[in-house]
Amino acid sequence: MRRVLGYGGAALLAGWILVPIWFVVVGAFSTADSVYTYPLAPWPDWSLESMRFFVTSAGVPQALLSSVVVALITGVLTLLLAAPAGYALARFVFPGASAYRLTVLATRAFPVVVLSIPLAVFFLQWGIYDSVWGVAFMHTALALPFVVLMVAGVFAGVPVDIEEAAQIFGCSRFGAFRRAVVPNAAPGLAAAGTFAVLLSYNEVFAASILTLQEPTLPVFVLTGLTQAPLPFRYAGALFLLAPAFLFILLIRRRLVGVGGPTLR
Amino acid sequence: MSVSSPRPSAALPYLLLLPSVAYLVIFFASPMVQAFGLAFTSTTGEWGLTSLSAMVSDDRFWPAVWTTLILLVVLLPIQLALALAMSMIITGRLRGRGFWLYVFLLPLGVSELGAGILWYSIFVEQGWLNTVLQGVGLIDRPVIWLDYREPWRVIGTIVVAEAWRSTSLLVIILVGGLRQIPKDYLEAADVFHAGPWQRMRHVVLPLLRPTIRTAMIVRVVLAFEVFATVIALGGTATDTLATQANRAYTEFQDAHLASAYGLVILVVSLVAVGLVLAALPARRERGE
Amino acid sequence: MGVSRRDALRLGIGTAALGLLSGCALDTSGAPGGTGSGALVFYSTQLSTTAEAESVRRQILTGFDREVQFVADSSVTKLLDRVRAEAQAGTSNLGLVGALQGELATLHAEGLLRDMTDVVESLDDRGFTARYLDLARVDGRYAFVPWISASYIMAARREALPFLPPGADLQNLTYDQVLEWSRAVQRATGSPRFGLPAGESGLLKRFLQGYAYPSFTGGVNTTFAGPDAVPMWEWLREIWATTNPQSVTYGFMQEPLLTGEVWIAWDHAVRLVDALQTRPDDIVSFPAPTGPRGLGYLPVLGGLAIPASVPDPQPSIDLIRHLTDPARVSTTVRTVAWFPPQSLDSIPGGLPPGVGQEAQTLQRMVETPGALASSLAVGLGGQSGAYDKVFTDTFRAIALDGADIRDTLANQAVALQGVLDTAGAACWAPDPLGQGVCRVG
Amino acid sequence: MSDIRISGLTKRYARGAAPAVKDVSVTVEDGEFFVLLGPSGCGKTTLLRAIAGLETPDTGTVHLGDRDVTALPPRRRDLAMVFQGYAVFPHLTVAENIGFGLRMRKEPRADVDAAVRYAAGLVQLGDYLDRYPSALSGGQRQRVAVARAVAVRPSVLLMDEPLSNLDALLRLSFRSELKALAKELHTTIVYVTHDQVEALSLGDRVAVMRAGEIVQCGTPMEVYDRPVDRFVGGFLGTPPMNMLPGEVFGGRGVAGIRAENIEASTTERAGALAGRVRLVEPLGSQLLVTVAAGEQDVKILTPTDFPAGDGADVWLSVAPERIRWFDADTERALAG
Repeated sequence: MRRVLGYGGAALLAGWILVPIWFVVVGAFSTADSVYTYPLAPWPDWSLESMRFFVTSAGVPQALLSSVVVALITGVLTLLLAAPAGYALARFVFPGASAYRLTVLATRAFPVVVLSIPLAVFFLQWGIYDSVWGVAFMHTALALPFVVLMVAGVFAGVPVDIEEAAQIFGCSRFGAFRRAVVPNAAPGLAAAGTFAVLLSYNEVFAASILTLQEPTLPVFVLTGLTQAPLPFRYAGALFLLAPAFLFILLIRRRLVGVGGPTLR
Repeated sequence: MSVSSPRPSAALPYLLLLPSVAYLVIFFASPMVQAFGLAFTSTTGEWGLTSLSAMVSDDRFWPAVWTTLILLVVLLPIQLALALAMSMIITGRLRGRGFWLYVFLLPLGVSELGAGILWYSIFVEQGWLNTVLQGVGLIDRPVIWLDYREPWRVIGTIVVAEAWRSTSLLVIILVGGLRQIPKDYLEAADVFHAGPWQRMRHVVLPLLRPTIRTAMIVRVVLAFEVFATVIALGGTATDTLATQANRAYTEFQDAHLASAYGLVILVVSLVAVGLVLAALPARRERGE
Repeated sequence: MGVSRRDALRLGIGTAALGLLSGCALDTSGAPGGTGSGALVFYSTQLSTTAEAESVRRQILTGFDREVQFVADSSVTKLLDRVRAEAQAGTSNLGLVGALQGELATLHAEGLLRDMTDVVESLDDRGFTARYLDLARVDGRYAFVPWISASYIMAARREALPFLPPGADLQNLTYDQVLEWSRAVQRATGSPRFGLPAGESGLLKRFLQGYAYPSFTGGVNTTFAGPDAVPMWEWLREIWATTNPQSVTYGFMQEPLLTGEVWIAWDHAVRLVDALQTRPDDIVSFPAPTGPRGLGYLPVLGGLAIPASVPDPQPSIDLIRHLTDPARVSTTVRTVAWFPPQSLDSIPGGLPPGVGQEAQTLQRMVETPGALASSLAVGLGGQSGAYDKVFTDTFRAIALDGADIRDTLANQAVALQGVLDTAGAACWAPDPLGQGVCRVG
Repeated sequence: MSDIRISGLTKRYARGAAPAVKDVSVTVEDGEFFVLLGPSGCGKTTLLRAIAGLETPDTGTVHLGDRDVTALPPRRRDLAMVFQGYAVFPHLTVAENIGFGLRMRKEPRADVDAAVRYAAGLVQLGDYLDRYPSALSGGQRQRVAVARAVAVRPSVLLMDEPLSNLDALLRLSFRSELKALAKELHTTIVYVTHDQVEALSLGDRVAVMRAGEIVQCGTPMEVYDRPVDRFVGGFLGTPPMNMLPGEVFGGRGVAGIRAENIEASTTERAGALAGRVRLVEPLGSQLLVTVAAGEQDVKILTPTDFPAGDGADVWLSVAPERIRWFDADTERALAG
């Protein structure tokens, strides 16, 4: 009985997530005529017209490349910055640790949009406006607060013993970190980095303020979409969702395997 | 938090925090200070409260404040409940956990803008929701869900869309927390006569408290920024602080006004975070 | 980009309104990169939706002998910032700018555009309409070359036609007939089926500024709160009662027309064309209605300009020649449904059905007796957003919130005067042109 | 109070894996202190958890008294359990922890309070009722866990290695306390341990498990003195039973002899096994001496004044009735 209830509940929740996505699929593979005809058909009529437009669109390869590069820079940079901070939070008890956790999170309370404007000016000044670097720097700032907390969780899960053992057997403190802690934390760190990558891939607003000729894929597709005809909107949405969903499929276990960000 | 290995120099943790702090100072704090400067200057560049008072005297300001708060107050418990249910499924005993996990995390791959477009096509008059409802015979003609004259209905649609889009992040956080609860505690509850609900209420939730606190703070902090779904579903008739900030830039091209809204958003979210912290104080009886 | 720190800061404060973003205004469909490729960069605030930009790249630009990078971003502020920044830095990444008349006028006023007189003169074989040439000329010099034009019209589903008031001529309706018609449709269907683009990216403000006000009052600013404005707002309030409330979410009216959520709508021709093209048999276009003071309408002109900082303008001029060439003009009409700034007669026959219908409607509207062309607001500079806000705020108060018309107009008139004062803007058509700051009436 | 009847219980954790518990049938008498003893991985904890209802058996049934509880969730089985890691709730005070089960059963507040005071008194925690577990030592948390189990007056009390996380001294004192407590409660207790000393000292009966099966079940003295096979003999006792080739003692098979049953002499005796002392380990009250006899090492226990040091020649003799004979091939004990 409880099992039935459990599966029923899970199926209900899953349906709630999946059904809207199914609507996108239907819309993306339907002719313009069907998406404008009410009531809407629950099955696609497998028209490839709208999808073909995006797959063959001239700007897509370049925008995809930009997205990938931005996401990779973001992932790596975020980890490099978050690892020491997360390690400090996980291993030391020191005054200000909780304040740091909170403050870092609170930075996200300031609207990205309002923030991007002065930032665009800085970037112009530094010559990284409209480049993958500018966008990646902004995305790193957006991802950092979460990733620091996630990484702290990862390091907290690595026993202190192994680090101490490494130090006893001749490693320096950093050597112990590198040889004993990092290998054990690697899957968790990878997950945290992946989280940053995902966040970067999905971020449109800052990316669109900071780019002109070098848009990321979602900026390229989504921003043009809000004013595009309905069939294009479905197709564009699916076109963007597909890589993200594939990515999540590959990393789903890692994402929840990290103990999650915690505040104490 | 484990206490550390051989006596570190007291400065070491601070040195380790330094890179991230420096980065956030450059990419968050300094543009933020700039934005504050804009908020306290007028369009003609004089210092003062002109922009702030223009914001407050705008007809849309107070409705925007209220809608923002209502959205938060309605969304937060719903999302927590959903995220908890999803997390319990993922960490529970059902088969196919990998599948459930995947499905519940899917919305992570959907941007705010995309979610707005998607849910608009569902709630619009000749959209999916009405198709389905009419198909099963619950309504006999399309209902206009996005009718600004029914503010609660519109808020309801925004809540649904936001809950759909942004619960995954909470799931990640809560699953992490649930996995840290030793199985022994759950079994002890089982043995000592606790039913599923009692176990949830007396054991799981109290033990999950620090995690729930984190999840709430994360959600509160991000909630004030949401505008794409609000604009998609509420159009020009439903205002939140974030849509107003955004509109100030895009439509009115007034950076000062937008920054003033940014300032208000920051203050309101910090107050809300403070309330969460006060409502769920961290207790430290959990040393093992 | 070697902008000095002080300059950049000034830029930051002055233009921090680097617009764009927003769920809807955010239609930055930029172009693929490759800045270092030496390609000629053609930046446009128009033709920015994914499909339009694709058409430009694949069809309109083909046959030009240089590589062109088409960058489309509807954000005006981004354009202004970019051109200003390049002028200050002395760089010239942008070779050609395509934008609306008002946007280019702002750049021209700052001295950021090359004098295009020689180019326009060399293009006299193109047969630009005198009216558009006038709009392109500032202080006796040409700021840009006319490129694309459009206006706002109405469209309806055929199933609405039987409910037209007796004796009404679809091609020559009055505002009262439109109201009566919309009411009849609502009575018959039980649903409000009129539609206005009152959403975030909708152009309702242009309806108020270029259609309703001139048609009812014969002016805009000078008659803003005058006695003729009251019946106009009463009309709006009444039509709003028969309007689909989802209108507050509509950006482009073509979609609700196609789905049938809306049966009668007003919008920019380009934002209706998809409906006419997809279902040419089900949807008809017709001119905007006539009011007590005539048929107010707002022509839209897009132009091509070259930033003053471009050292060798020849490739840009070649591109302008390419874009205004009759073959390209024809392609433009066909693929993106913007009309040329030439007489509509010059469009070769055999237009796609929807575009052809719009062409006829536009022509009919312009030729209607009592047609009253407004010009886009000029001289507002950075205040154009604030100017539009007065109109949308007034609409919102009166139509959505049911506020008292006279009180609202009195309040908003103060705000409007404030905007005009800040900008120091003189009156523009259809208000009587004059010296000094325009006075709100 | 009730007895526990387990019949034909099998539990596999993964399809195709060796069963953790294999077709076990055993009856625990009402009021009995029953110990499940075995090395780690032998299935004893799984069996205990199946009794608790924390594991669902693949086949077989569990009866508590007259009730078939096989399909019931733990909370409906009227039992209590002490967990190896204590599982004392960190967010509840000592009193709240002890009263947890009663509150979950929604018993009247006064009854809960009374039961908490009684149970806390039994384990000397009366002064700590308002503390949180983080303020307690490991031994005190252990007492909380026991008190929590006692407080619900279970008909069956299960204990999963409750002493294994305590240090040696505490373990010893707590062991005696547990025994006294069990006497006072008269509850049926099933106690899992891998420590044979605990098993022998606490149990009314001991069941020795290996590879998912109960190898031998009997009173402590039975299993100690008459192990049914080499495994049991080798597992119980410190040191384990010596296993010597039977020929040495004029028999066939394997001769199992407890160290304390071997008499050692420094002078040659007829019929005694000659050997040489390899190692002497003083245990305080006795010496544990390892003697190399031919190919074999033999462990013997001697009084502390045993005169032989390393390398000395010794002669070992055993009373024949003290020898437990095992079949060399099947390793089962031979009749006798």
